[in-house]
Amino acid sequence: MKVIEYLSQLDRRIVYLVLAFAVMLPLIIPSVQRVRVMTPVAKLFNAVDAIPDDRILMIDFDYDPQTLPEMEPMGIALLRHAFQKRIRVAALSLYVQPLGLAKRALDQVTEEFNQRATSYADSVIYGRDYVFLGWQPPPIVPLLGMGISITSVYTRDYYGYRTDSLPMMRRVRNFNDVGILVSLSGATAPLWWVAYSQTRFGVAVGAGITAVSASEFYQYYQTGQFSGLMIGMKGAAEYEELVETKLMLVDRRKASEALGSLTAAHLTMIAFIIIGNVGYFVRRRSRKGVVK
Amino acid sequence: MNITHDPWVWISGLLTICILSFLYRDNPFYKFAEHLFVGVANGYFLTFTVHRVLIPNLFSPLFNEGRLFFILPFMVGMLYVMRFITRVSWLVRIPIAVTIGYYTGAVIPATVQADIIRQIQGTILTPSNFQAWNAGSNGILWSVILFIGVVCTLSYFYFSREHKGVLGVTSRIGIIFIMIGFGAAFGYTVMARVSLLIGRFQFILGPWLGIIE
Amino acid sequence: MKRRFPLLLVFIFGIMGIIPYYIPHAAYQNFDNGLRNDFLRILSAFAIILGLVSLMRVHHDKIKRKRENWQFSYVLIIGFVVSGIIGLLGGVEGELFLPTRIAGFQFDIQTLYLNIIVPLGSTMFALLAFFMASASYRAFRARSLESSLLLGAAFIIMIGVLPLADRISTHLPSFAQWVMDIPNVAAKRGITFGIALGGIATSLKIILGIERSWLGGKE
Amino acid sequence: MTFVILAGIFALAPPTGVNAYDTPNDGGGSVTVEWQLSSDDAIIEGYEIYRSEEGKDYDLVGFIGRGRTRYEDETENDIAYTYQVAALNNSERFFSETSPPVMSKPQLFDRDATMLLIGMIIFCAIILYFINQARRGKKLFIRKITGLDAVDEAVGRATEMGRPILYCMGIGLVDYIATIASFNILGEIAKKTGQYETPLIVPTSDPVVYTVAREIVKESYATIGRPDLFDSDKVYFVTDSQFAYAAAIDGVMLREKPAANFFIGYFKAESLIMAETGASTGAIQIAGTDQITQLPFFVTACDFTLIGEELYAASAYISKEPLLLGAIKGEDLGKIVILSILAIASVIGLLTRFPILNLFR
Repeated sequence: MKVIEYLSQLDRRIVYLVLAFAVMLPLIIPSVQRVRVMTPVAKLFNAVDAIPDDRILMIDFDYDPQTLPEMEPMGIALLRHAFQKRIRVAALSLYVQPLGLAKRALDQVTEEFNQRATSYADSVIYGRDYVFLGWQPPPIVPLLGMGISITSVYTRDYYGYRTDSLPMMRRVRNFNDVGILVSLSGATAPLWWVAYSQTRFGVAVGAGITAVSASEFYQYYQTGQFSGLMIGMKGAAEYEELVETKLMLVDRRKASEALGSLTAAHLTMIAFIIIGNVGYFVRRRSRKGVVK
Repeated sequence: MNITHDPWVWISGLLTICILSFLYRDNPFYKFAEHLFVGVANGYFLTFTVHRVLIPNLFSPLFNEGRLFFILPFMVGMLYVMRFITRVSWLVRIPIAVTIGYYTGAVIPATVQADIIRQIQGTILTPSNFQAWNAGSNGILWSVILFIGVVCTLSYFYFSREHKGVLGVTSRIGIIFIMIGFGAAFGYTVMARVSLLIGRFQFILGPWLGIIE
Repeated sequence: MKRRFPLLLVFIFGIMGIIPYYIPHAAYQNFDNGLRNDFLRILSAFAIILGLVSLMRVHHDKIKRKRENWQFSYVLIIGFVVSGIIGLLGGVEGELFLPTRIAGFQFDIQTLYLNIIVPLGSTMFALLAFFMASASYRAFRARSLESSLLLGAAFIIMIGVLPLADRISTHLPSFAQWVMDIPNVAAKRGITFGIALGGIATSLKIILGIERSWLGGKE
Repeated sequence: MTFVILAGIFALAPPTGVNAYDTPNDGGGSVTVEWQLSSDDAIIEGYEIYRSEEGKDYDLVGFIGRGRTRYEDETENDIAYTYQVAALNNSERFFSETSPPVMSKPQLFDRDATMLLIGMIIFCAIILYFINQARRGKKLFIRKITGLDAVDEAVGRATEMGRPILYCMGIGLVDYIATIASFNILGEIAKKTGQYETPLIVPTSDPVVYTVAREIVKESYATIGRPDLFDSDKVYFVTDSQFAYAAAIDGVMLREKPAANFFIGYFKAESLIMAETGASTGAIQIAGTDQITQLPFFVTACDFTLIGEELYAASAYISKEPLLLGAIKGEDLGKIVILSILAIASVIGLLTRFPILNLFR
């Protein structure tokens, strides 16, 4: 009984240290984690893969530093998928804070491809293979405006170029030229693309979301409003798995590397809940004992 | 253990420690880091608002291309400044009314379509919905459970009658579905919060201290 | 006049927000697009600028009145002014006239973003993992049928999501997926209907001038 | 056209059944061209679309990959066009017959949006009907929310133990619906605690919310004839920073040791920090918010939780404010309409061949 008594009275800072170690150890001693791909991620991958060559992939980078570790691997995996399959990409954000991270992901993946590229044709050129449209407030302006004319919403792109001067944008007018729009967001942005843009213009929408809001998105996935769903770091690891196995593209997989820590941390959390509850019920029964 | 020499990575590392110090207790380092965050984040916000919104969409059409129409949005926008002049501070209600009006109008059809009509479509008991699960004959059972769950959850949030009799039963079933839904949210939230911590340790152990590559 | 005109405006623009869903005619669609791009966008930019100004006034006022933690308001204002100058005069890519690189030390707005905003923002939320751990340990109790159901479903998801789940039993991940696809969707859909109807009620009250709290102020 | 005949030896089959029509439900300026795949679709590169304007010769207007059977061509309104589609295989073209002439026109009403219009009218009418009923003072019944009994019990317990009550409204602003609902409940609790002189601590995270909360507590004490009870350092503004506010609330819980904690209003990730410390002090905890992501933590850490709409219903029940009651009654009828649509559509969907789902596209 003494052990349970002690275990259920641990000081908060000891709990923090236990969690810190549970997360750090698997990072220092990495173990290969096999990733099983579930249907929501497979559907998103296939939807992006099936984009015809006269349409583009639009990526809404709407994650900010708060959800960076879950979402950046998704953005990078999506960009690798698009550039490997020569699918043209238009990147944008509904908010200003995600811009810096969108630029970081775009720079990293274009760098990866241009280092491997052997000719002008198979390298990734700004304006031809991808454009970075940047941010325009308020969100309803791009949500509804891009159904009529993308260049009327983003007169200038992130770098300040006139968008109607970019070669790629000459054949991309509005949502009819978008194969699928994948919204990577730590909040409710994907729901807006469904409620406003899909309702008005019928554009296909996919979502990459933080695991916090996962349970609220499944209802829109079940109705088919979302063509696919990536949820949290696990969803990112699944997409990384598909990019590696389906496209034979081997690169650093940050989300998959973290799965060891994720496992250790989850087991630690479950242990805390169980110990806490055992201590609670033991105390409650002993208090009842005293009363009797 | 090759610790980095890039000054910016050291600044990031020290700011990370300032925030983590909140775990011990609220302290001046945490307050410094938090106020710096709000300051620099708003500096970033101001930069893009001016360079990528106001200049290309208001100042250059109005002053470079001389399109005088843009005087109108410019004037209405300036009404926001009236907030600081008490005698005419009511004028700030005009731009607010335009913004709130259009947004509130656009929300209604979007909500009716995405949150009501399409959600009803996904719940209706009909063969094509049964096959949508592509789980063979199980699909019928899944659709029926889903249907019952939606009906009972809705009955739990029904306030015009006491939860007695049939309504009592359905709302009891409803709360069970709600609790499973919250459990799912709880489980995924644990994954999300832990992932953020893993991301921070990937930075500290990687680029900063060089323990992992 | 001070109340009737804004309420009339909110009604007119409310209707103008609804109509475009039903009238695809190119003339009206272009008008609607122009209204958003040339009007709402500029108003929103002004509102942002005014919001930043009033934030600075609040902290300036805090310094003058020496309220609690006033010293840190200096940090906020200096952080805003320095990063604002670097951004406005240095340009988004450091392309304008203000030099943003001195002897190899670069400090353009994107570098400030990556090395100040990113670490602070992500660590702020990484704290939550620690709070989640101590809350799991000290507060999350199976005190009733409801909370036991909740914790049970949470365990299924927390284990089902891990690669480890496959080794326990190949059915576990698909069972976790089932919990998300059926009972979770049923519960959240029931809740969404309520929230959607509530949202429509609130929007109608605003457009029709029944709900006037946004006007603010007495007269 | 001559070189097609020369290539007759290994000619490929052109696409068949070419048809062109004005793209429906659009702003005009677009014609949809459709065709059946050429039987040699697998080996051709794709299809070229040729257009002739009022009998002039054909020119190339578009190209699309193989396996595709539809192309939307950008056109001028009210001009007659005819189309031909050619199967393209390394610079050899095999033309289909010409399509009937077609003109693109804008439509005034989008027929695809008919169900959306009907749905919007139904639900708006229901809600407006009840808001009018409420404004005309008609008596509207709402059941007592079970959460409110837990509130009475918590106040009673705090009074017995002679310890204060902590009322935390979260980090919402004054126009958030959850914060407005919390004001009503604060007023009710202030009246109850006033009767037994139990101290009520209300730390807020927004200056405007602070001013409104102070007025409400002052007013509640006045209505029960005890204006002297109001103590200005029990209702105060702490800070508007999310985590610093949570840390300050923890400090109050550990120092003042309130017997009951209320977390009612708009909460984000900081809800966890406060609910945890409160649970560890052994106080009765009652929560209420419409932020779905925070509800799981409140349910497991608190003794009772008002879930989403229950918070709105509780505030309407207490305040009896007609507009709140009207909205809730309207939403209730809206739920009945949704339930009946689900039932009727399912009956049709199960018993008949009618494609019921197309009605809800």
